[in-house]
Amino acid sequence: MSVNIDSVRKDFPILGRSVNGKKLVYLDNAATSQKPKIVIDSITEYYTKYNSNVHRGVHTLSMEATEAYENARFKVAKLINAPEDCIIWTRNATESLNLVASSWGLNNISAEQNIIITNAEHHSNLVTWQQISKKTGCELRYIDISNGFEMSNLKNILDKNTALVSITHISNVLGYVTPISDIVSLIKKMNLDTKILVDAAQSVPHMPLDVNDLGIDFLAFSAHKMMGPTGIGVLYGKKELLLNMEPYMFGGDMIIEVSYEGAKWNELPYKFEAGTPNIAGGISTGVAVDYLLNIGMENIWKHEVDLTNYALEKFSQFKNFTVLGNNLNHPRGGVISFVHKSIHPHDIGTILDKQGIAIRTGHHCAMPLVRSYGTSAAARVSFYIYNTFNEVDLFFEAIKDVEDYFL
Amino acid sequence: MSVNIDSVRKDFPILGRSVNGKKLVYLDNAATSQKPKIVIDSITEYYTKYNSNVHRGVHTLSMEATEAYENARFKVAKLINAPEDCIIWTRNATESLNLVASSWGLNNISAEQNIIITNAEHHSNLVTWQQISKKTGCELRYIDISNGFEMSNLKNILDKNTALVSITHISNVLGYVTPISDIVSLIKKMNLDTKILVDAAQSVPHMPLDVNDLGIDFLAFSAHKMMGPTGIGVLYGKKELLLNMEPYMFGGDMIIEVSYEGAKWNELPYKFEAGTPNIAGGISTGVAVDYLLNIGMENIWKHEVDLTNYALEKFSQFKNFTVLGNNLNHPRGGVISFVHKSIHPHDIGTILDKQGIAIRTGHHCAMPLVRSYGTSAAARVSFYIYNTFNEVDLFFEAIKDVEDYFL
Amino acid sequence: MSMSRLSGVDDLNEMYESIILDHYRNPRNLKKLASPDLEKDVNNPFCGDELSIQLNIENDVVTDLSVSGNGCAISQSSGSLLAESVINLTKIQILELIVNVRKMMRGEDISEEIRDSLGDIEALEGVKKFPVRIKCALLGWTGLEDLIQD
Amino acid sequence: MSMSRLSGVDDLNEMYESIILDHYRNPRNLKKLASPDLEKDVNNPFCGDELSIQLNIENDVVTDLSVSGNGCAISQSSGSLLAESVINLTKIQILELIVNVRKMMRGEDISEEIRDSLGDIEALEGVKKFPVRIKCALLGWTGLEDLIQD
Ligand SMILES: Cc1ncc(COP(=O)(O)O)c(C=O)c1O
Ligand SMILES: Cc1ncc(COP(=O)(O)O)c(C=O)c1O
Repeated sequence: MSVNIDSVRKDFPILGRSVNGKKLVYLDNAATSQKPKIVIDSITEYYTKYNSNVHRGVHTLSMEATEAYENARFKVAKLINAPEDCIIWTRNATESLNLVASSWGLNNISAEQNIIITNAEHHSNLVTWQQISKKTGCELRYIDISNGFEMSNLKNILDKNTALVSITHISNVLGYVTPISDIVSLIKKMNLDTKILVDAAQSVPHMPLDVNDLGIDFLAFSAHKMMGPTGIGVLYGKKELLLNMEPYMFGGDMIIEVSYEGAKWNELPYKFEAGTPNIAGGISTGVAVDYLLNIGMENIWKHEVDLTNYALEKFSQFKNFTVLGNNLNHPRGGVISFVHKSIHPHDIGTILDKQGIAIRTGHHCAMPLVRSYGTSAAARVSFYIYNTFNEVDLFFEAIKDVEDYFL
Repeated sequence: MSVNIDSVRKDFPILGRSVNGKKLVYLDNAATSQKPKIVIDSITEYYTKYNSNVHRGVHTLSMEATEAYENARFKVAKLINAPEDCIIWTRNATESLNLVASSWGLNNISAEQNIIITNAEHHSNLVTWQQISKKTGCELRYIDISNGFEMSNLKNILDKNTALVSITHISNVLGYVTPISDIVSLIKKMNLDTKILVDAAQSVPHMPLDVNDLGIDFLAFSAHKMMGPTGIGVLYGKKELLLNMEPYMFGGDMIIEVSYEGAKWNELPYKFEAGTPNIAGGISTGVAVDYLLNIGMENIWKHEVDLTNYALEKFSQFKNFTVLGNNLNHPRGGVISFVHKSIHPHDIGTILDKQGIAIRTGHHCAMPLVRSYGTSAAARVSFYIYNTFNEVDLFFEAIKDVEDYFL
Repeated sequence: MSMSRLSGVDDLNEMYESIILDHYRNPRNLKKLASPDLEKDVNNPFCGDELSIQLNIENDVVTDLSVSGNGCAISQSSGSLLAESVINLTKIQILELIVNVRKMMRGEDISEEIRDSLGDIEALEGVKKFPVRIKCALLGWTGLEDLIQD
Repeated sequence: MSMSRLSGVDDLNEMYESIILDHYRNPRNLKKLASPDLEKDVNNPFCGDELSIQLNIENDVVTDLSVSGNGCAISQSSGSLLAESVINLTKIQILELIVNVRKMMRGEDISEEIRDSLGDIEALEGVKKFPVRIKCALLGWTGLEDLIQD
């Protein structure tokens, strides 16, 4: 089934906006996605019709809010094929990763062990484990995926003492898709106890994903990158792991009993959800999931891969530009980072903005990776289902003008 | 200046709703407040006009979002008279308290020291310190405020080894207002190094508050209880303390530099804000602050105290009801918890709900306090500026009917 | 019971049936057992309902049972109805009964035969219109289930 | 410099003035000092601008100075303009100059006299229409301020 992108675009009010007198061309989707009207409306509806605190109320508003909020959790669980009580609402992917690091990592990793990540991790999946390494004394090992993920690179550093492999599913700089299934097989062959965390911030929004099929232990992602609101994210964890983990924060909702001497923790997933949650955030994330599934994750993925291939082909015609992660045979998602021989990304970004084209420039929260290319900043375009081939053309026209302007 | 409550009510779309065929009477404000239309509209406006990730973007949407988001922080800072860079956005008051416990408490409290809290703390300010006590070996001491806050009770347990006094400003069960200024004076006389944390979840939304005047070290509150959205809260901390504290979470935005070997932290307040923030939440919290200040915190407080006195007077006419915290001479806010001689709070809550009246029943996240009254549940009404004397009357008529029904 | 000015009285009356209020005011089989074979305290902390269940069992048949506690009309009357209903039943019969009670509370179709077998317990059916209260009504039953399955 | 199909060219041209692009392409006083009295590296990690500032100072007068780095046209040209402007000035004169540069970037009113004293630095004024870029333009100036105030 093919998707009518023009009709999808109509669902996004912001895409009708103009910027600096030009129609907005939004190519910064890896930073955050735009939201369809039904997602925005569901927030308004919550606040105008049934806003109330959840879980503890006997009155109607509270019942309605609780039902909608828990129903959203159910939708997220279905999206990634996980049991409902293994879906923990967090603030964002970053918090999901920190939760695993604090509650599981600190208590389960010892100095003789090691953690493996890639050299392309987002700071949230890099600095977090650096800190665990400093605190536990365990070694932090990096797989270099600058030229794509190679199984042999993992084999070289994986051993029986690997406590955790924490890896991005799609790099937000290089765009490479890592072969999670194969990675899991390799790891489980070496040591059944090694845990696998997948940073799915850039994958869950764009492709079908089944945690059960993949056989991974933890999965982290953010709602705001998948047409949902800001301020809410998800951690999936395997039940037996979650059951044995200590709570991350303490307070209301995460306890079952409190005395002046001590406390007992609530059941999953509430044990990890202290305090009043982001109720509007949860509910509208459920609506975003419905919206995505209605288009179809396969369709979203296909369109974005097509756009990406189209854009990569065009880039190859610009001799002064270098794409970071230029192994064109590697599976990749809709993220392309690039640098120019002499024009700084920041200047490119400003001039494109004047043309209404929003791209990101900087270190993309992967500073050491970007530095490894001999630069401290790169420019990046990233796509979502509502982007068109025409927008890619507009981008390249503007890029040509940037060169004309500067050179 | 007196406020026209009827015109205030028109700002809140949900107050026009009916529940079970009756006009909603919302008396569950201590759990969460309702939101004025301008707050809700500001969320819609963000998502339809300038949704974008903040802080790192060179394009127009990102600039607009960053400006609005940081401007909201400025408004919150002004509200409590704090420097802007001492305002940390968290998820809710619970996270604010946990942040202090983890980043400051764990690293600064030793086994010989003690922490003082009251017996009426919300679980978020109780379980959190219980855990710090278990982890550091320090003693956790309780002041009994069941009959109101008495300075002598604090004097009895305060000593040179008190590392922290963490205390609710207004109890969400008893409604008592604790005399923070006097408490600070007493503490500082004993030991200038003792830190003071105020749980202001129930005070900042309802009264004027100036952290500078009070001379406290930390202040925690939630936006959703002050007409703002769910999913965002605030921690204020004194600059010299925040500067010396370790980050709470690791990831994007909280770093200034990252290499494969280590990382350096960003400046305040960003050091404590990892990952994509609740951008819509921050912006709409700023709008809520404007709305509150436009009515005037003094006016809000006065109206709620009047409603409370009116309701307490009425309660005194019901011989089968007992108000928890029945020291009627004590300063108190708009929160009244009560139990009936023989009818369970849950049954009261259900029957009131049938009349469209929303009250809360249960342990109110202060289980040991409620238990100390020989019950595991209490009913609670709590007011905000949009509540009317007529609503209080409707509540008491319904209460009378509950007795008629059951007895 | 006064009809007074309350609205939604029909629903309320269905939940607070006279059998329910009778059991709430005069709970059956309160008295603790001298030497229980099994016992368990269950509670629903969010509304503060508590029940202590004790039982004696011989050859898989419940020979004596006590249910006592604190809480709302629904949890306590449901506990009392339970206490009245399961003495002399086998474990398997009890588990079957619990399944049927749950079905009724969820509003599922149940046959006339099953309905008959429920006896006074049917009085709990009115709770199904009050979803948050279903937990109260099931508290004792869930506790009993755990107890005899362990 | 081509006008091509770009829109907003007027604003762009104001920011990327020919003086700016000239300094960007041919930065002045790049050469490192043999034995600097003071030096400091400053950077703006969010856009990746970096500048190294070195200076020699005698009796509160800057006698020599080097600015080199990596980054966007604005940060680098601004660093070069700085390098050209402050040699032979006293600390106090430099601090005053920095105050005036900031005022200009914020779009505050400045007198003709001050404007004259800025010389080529005035070319940076076009940046004020691009608020996110002001940080780039001020990077070197803020670094220099820290350096001579320490
Ligand atoms: C690969 C990857 N991981 C993690 C994150 C962190 O997401 P958030 O900022 O929503 O916590 C991002 C987003 O920038 C990302 O691209
Ligand atoms: C006194 C007090 N402290 C803390 C909290 C926790 O607030 P939140 O659930 O928004 O984190 C509450 C809210 O219930 C409260 O009333």
